[in-house]
Amino acid sequence: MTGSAQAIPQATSRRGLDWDVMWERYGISAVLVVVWAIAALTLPNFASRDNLLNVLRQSSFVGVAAVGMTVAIIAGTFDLSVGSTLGLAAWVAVAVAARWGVLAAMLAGVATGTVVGSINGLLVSRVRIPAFITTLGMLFIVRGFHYVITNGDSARFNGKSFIWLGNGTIAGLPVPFWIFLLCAALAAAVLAYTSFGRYVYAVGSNSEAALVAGVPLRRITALVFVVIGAFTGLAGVLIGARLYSAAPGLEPGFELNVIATVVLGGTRLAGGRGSMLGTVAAASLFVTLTNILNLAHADPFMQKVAVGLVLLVALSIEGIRQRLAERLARS
Amino acid sequence: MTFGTTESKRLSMSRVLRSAQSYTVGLAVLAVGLVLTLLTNRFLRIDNVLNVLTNASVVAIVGLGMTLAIASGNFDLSVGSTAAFAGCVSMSLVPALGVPLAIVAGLVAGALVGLVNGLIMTELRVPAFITTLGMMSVVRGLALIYTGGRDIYLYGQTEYKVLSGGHLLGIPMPVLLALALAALLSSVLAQTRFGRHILAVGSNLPSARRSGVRTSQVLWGIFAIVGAAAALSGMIISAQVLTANGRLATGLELNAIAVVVVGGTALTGGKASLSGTLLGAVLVAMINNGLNLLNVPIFYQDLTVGLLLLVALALQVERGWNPLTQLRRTQ
Amino acid sequence: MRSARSYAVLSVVLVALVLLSACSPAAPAPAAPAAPAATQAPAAPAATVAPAATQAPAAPAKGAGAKKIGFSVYDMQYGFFQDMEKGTREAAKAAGYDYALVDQKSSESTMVASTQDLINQGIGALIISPFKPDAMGPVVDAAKAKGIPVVVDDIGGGGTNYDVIVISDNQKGGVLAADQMDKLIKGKSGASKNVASITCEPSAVYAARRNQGFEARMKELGYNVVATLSGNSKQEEGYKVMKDILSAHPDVAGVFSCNDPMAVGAAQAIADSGKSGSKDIFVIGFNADEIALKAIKAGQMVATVQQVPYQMGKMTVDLATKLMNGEKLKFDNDQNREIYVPVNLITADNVDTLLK
Amino acid sequence: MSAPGSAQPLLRLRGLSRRFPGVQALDNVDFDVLPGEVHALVGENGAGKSTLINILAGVLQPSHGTVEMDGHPIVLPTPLAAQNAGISVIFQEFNLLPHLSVAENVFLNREPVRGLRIDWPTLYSRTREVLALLDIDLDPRTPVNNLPVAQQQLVEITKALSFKSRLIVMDEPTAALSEREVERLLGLVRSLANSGAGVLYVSHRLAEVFQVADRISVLRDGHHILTAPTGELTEQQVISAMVGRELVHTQCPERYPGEMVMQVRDLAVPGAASGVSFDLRAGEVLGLAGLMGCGSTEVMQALFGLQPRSAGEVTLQGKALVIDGPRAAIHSGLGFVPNDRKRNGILPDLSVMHNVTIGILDRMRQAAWIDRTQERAVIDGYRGKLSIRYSNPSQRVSGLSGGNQQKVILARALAEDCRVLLLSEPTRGVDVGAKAEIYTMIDRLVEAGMAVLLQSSELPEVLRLANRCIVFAGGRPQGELSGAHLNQAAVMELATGLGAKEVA
Repeated sequence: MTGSAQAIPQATSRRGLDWDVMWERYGISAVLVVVWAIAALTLPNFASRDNLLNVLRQSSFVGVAAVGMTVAIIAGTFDLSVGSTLGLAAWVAVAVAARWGVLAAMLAGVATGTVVGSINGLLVSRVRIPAFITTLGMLFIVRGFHYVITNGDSARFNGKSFIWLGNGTIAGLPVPFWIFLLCAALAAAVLAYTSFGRYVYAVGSNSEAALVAGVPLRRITALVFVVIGAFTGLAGVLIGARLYSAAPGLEPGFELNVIATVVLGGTRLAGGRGSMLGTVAAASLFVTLTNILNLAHADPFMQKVAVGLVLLVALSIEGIRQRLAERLARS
Repeated sequence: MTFGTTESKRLSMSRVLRSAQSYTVGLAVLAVGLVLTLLTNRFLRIDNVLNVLTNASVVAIVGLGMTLAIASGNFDLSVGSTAAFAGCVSMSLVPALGVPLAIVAGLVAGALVGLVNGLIMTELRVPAFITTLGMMSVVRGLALIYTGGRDIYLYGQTEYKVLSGGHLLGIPMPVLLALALAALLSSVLAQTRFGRHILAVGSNLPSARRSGVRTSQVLWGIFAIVGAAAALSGMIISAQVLTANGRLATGLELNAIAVVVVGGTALTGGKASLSGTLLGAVLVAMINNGLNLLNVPIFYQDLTVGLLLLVALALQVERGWNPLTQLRRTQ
Repeated sequence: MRSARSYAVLSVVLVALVLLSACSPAAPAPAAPAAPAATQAPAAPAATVAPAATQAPAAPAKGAGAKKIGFSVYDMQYGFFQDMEKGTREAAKAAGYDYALVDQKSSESTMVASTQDLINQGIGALIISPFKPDAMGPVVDAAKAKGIPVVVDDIGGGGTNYDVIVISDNQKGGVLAADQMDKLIKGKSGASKNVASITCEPSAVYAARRNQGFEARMKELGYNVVATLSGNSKQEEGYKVMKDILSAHPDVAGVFSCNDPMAVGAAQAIADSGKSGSKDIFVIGFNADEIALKAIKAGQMVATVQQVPYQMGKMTVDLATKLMNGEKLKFDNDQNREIYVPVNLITADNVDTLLK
Repeated sequence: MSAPGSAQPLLRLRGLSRRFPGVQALDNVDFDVLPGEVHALVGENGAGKSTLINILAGVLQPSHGTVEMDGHPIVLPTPLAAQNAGISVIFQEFNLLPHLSVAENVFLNREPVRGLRIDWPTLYSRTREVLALLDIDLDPRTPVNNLPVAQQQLVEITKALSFKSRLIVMDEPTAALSEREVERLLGLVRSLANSGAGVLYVSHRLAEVFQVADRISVLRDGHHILTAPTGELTEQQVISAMVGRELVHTQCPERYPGEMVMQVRDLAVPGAASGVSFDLRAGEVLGLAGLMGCGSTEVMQALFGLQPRSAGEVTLQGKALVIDGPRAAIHSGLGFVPNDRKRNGILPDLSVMHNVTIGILDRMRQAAWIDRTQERAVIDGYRGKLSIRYSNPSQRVSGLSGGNQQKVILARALAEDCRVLLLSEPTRGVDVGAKAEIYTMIDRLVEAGMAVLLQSSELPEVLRLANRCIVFAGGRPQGELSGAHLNQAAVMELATGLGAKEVA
């Protein structure tokens, strides 16, 4: 898939490391800050508290799923089924919340995601179907299943504490955003300081070597899908709470947004490298973009173009930098 | 070890056309066909068979292009948007240029989008997945902007119908086009340097480059073809409904990839089974048609297509325990 | 040479950008010359629409400085909502309001987020045509919290705390279509009692009422609905589904489609199978989109159930004005604060009143 | 041996320099290659050889300096340009396209065409001609991925020859070849030179270099150290020029086998080897020798659980081993250094430290977390023991030289404090300096009582390290040699003599 990206001569990829690392880790965060600064100066309503809260809140839903996806992509794989999983988990959460309250709802939603994730994991690690196909298949299956059980009807519940989960604030920041930050921090710690995290990087960097080095490859592969399933489930709960409701077909194209977010955050699609900070920044950046375009009354159709261009430009920067480095080396 | 002449046929067109996989897909087609015939006497009627083949062709045409992309170790997620864009361009130009030129214009538009994909990948070194993901949204936006979000239609302009309504010996035009494209591409793959170099690139990009293969140009070529193919189906679709608009052909990309994979072209690159892609498209079209004939709600189509994907790939996975070889498949 | 190529790329990107700026809503879409008919908005309101609410001239907002009207639209990709937006915008401008638009892009979470963007801009009134009424809760609550009146334009209220909803009666529209189809089939000798019904995407539960209305009525009238299939609201899928219906039930006498794009697609499928959507198999759509009106004119389908998005847009602005001025509204259904927009049937006979 | 023609040089490098961000890979190098000459280029990894090769191949551009052919300066912006200039390069890492046929690989990008279509008959016949030149019998239509490694190497060489190039650059051409194939190759190189072409022969294997080269040039740290006729140099001189210091030792030190550690009985690896039995004692090195594809590699992998086993049992210190994967193997006390560092050795994106500790993380945990001080202690320990050179332990391992990477992998195996060390081609692609260091390291380990199973296709390596040796051919052990009987001649006899029968 990334075949075309490997146009990088060994030499440069070995040497210009510092720049790589800096850009990988802090590039997008820097961009985000700049964008915010400019927006605050040029757009009257941008800096308003309500608006910023809305941006942060909105970034949390893709964000929480993106935390899981970051782990998956670092491990050199990814999950296309998150969109369908999100919808199902949200629906389950809303339905459960209506009967057994918020905690049960959260557990149920996460459990739903975990189940889907486990199925993905087993299919990939045991039946050994390529992740791309497994999760593409599950995208269709879970969505179909969701329609079959609901007939397309949405579940609704607007109990106080439940909608607080999606719409409330703690210490001035939206609840979902707190949860998003919590997830990101947790995942970052796990990636950096646990053997699971270390194995994830190893598998993504060179799965064959990882296997030879004694990494429990199959288990890690399976676990990665469970992890992303769980985070997606949580994202589902939050979005269900945000909307007071959930229906099949929630969030069309969610999977691609999540992947785009992670990659924009500097995680390498080929695996082995990536940072959670970047994912957090990227999630906020995408939402900020739509928000700015809304505040600037941009043509809705143009928004599609803008979002695509941002992704392309951001991902081009590394390539352009390499070319410059090579040209410098030459002359 | 000895190298018998059994190898000798491996490189003729038959190697590209009759990969072992396409036999299994062929069997699946027969099996599903049999089942549907037993379930409804309407299935095997000639008009319905032609109807199925027509539906299959629309996806197959994109799928054939996608097969090249996947054989070269890449993907194109932008085909749906490209199809819409080309459909709009070509239809909007009919009054000005007349049908034949308008169709050419559509093809050119598609090829250009593909070319841009290729350029971004080789010049800015953005992975194909990201490039086409970004372009997916950019081109969709452009199509909507180009049409102002409205429908372009040509009632009474029946010439354009040729693309969808035309017949030759009772065979609908889309089917003819799909077959022609398949024949063309397989001889290109088997017989021309460009074709062999596509497989070379998919087989081992750095080696191909070091051996002096103009890998960039090859990629541009591939993606231009994919774009043109997408344009062709886009125009067929708009010919079917004599209408073009920016909403056309959403989700086409995943369906196209699905039929390629069901057809047995490996995601690892280096191999292509165009006949498999054709059969894969027929298989999927048969299932959807069958469910409609039986008046089954649409969301069961999702379920079956998903399951089909998983089963097809599970069958491809060769058994026997060997960690090192299993790796290359799953990762 | 390589560098030359990278410049080529950059220039391509630049061209794209230029094209964009050229295409900002103000400028006419480039398609205009090529497809003249396509870019006109259906003009002229149907004579039949005139609920009390619309009569009062829109009084400009009181107080200094023009207030802002915010409109959150379902999806600008559809002609129907483009017309609704046009009506809303023109009315708002006419009444001297500032006007802000956000697009929900057929996604409930985008609906909530971008409508929130709208509210945060400090609007005087919110007009929303919700993609998912059920998910409108947070929006309405947020507006209420700021004391902003909420006018829902069509689709549904989702049991939320809005001030008023202007809605065309989907159920009734379906029934209307059924009666018309019954009449046509009766008038045709040797026509079967089999009819088919094409639905929107399964998640569009409010639009589904159109098909429910149609199917229920047809059954009353003694017909059998032999196929109920979804075309996902898409033209091309309407075409495919119709092809399959024709294979399964060659004798089908009529088809009702949940929206006009699918109806037109179905009509084309019928035409491709050598039949006529106005003589052999009666195709009736919903919305009175321009493509459908043209199709009726061209004899490709028999009728469509007219909604008047442009008018509804105007109405919502007037209602918003009243609410901002604290006037009392007169509802057709007080309990659900509903104002009905009558739906009515457009056939070859009266299609010209809508086509200039 | 034909004396180098005194004609004007075929290739001349003038003040060739190449800078990468942060490193001077080549610094003002100049030497020349005469027509009809085999010119050996030696130097440790990182000396700049591969940079120089890449420049000649048109893959990299020099920062300064010129490349001259026949006295005319030329620029090589692309691999194609290099080919057209009459330079062809055989890279060390394979350059073949597995899914394409031998013929297509040989004539890749130069396929004869009739109109648009490839002219297959001509393609095949031309390929046959070149193959005949080297008397290699291969069906040009065979897909390369159906060929064993050695054969693939031959295809590489065939490809280079097919250019009828006037300068042929060979980077470690014998790395994957068996002794017999090496002999044939060297003969071939010689005949190439005799036919008037210039050969730039880059290799670590000094024996070969001295056997085939007319002149030798040495690079160190990007500098050109010396160029002299082979006759005027000794191996020691060359080595010291390469590493800048003296080295010694070429034969195996005395080993003192201790108690029985590992027993293997009737091990069989489907499609690779069968009937493998041996005992391994503490403090000894048992060599598994044989030509490429003799099955010894697979035996190693099977012992470590990387290959399915169809029969046989393995006991370690009396306990029967059930090895269903590397993890199990490690836990039961086996350490493994795989034969292909790039493919299944290093984890390029991980730091040096993480590469070493990856196998023992479960042992260094406090609750869920990795104990990083302990981790740091481990890496610091091995840095000293194995003299691994790196600037800091959190540096990416991909930045290290091949030799140091190999040491890192060795450290990984040792960190799992194994009882038995399985070494598969432990010094492939490693420069002489590091090679010597690794050998002494192994000696120390063995003295300390480690049991080592060594599989290598480099006979000198086996002779240097192993006190006993089982020779494989055609997937079967042909016999065991030790003491005075363990010598080049004896091994080759077993490996080839019987081997020939097996294959036929």
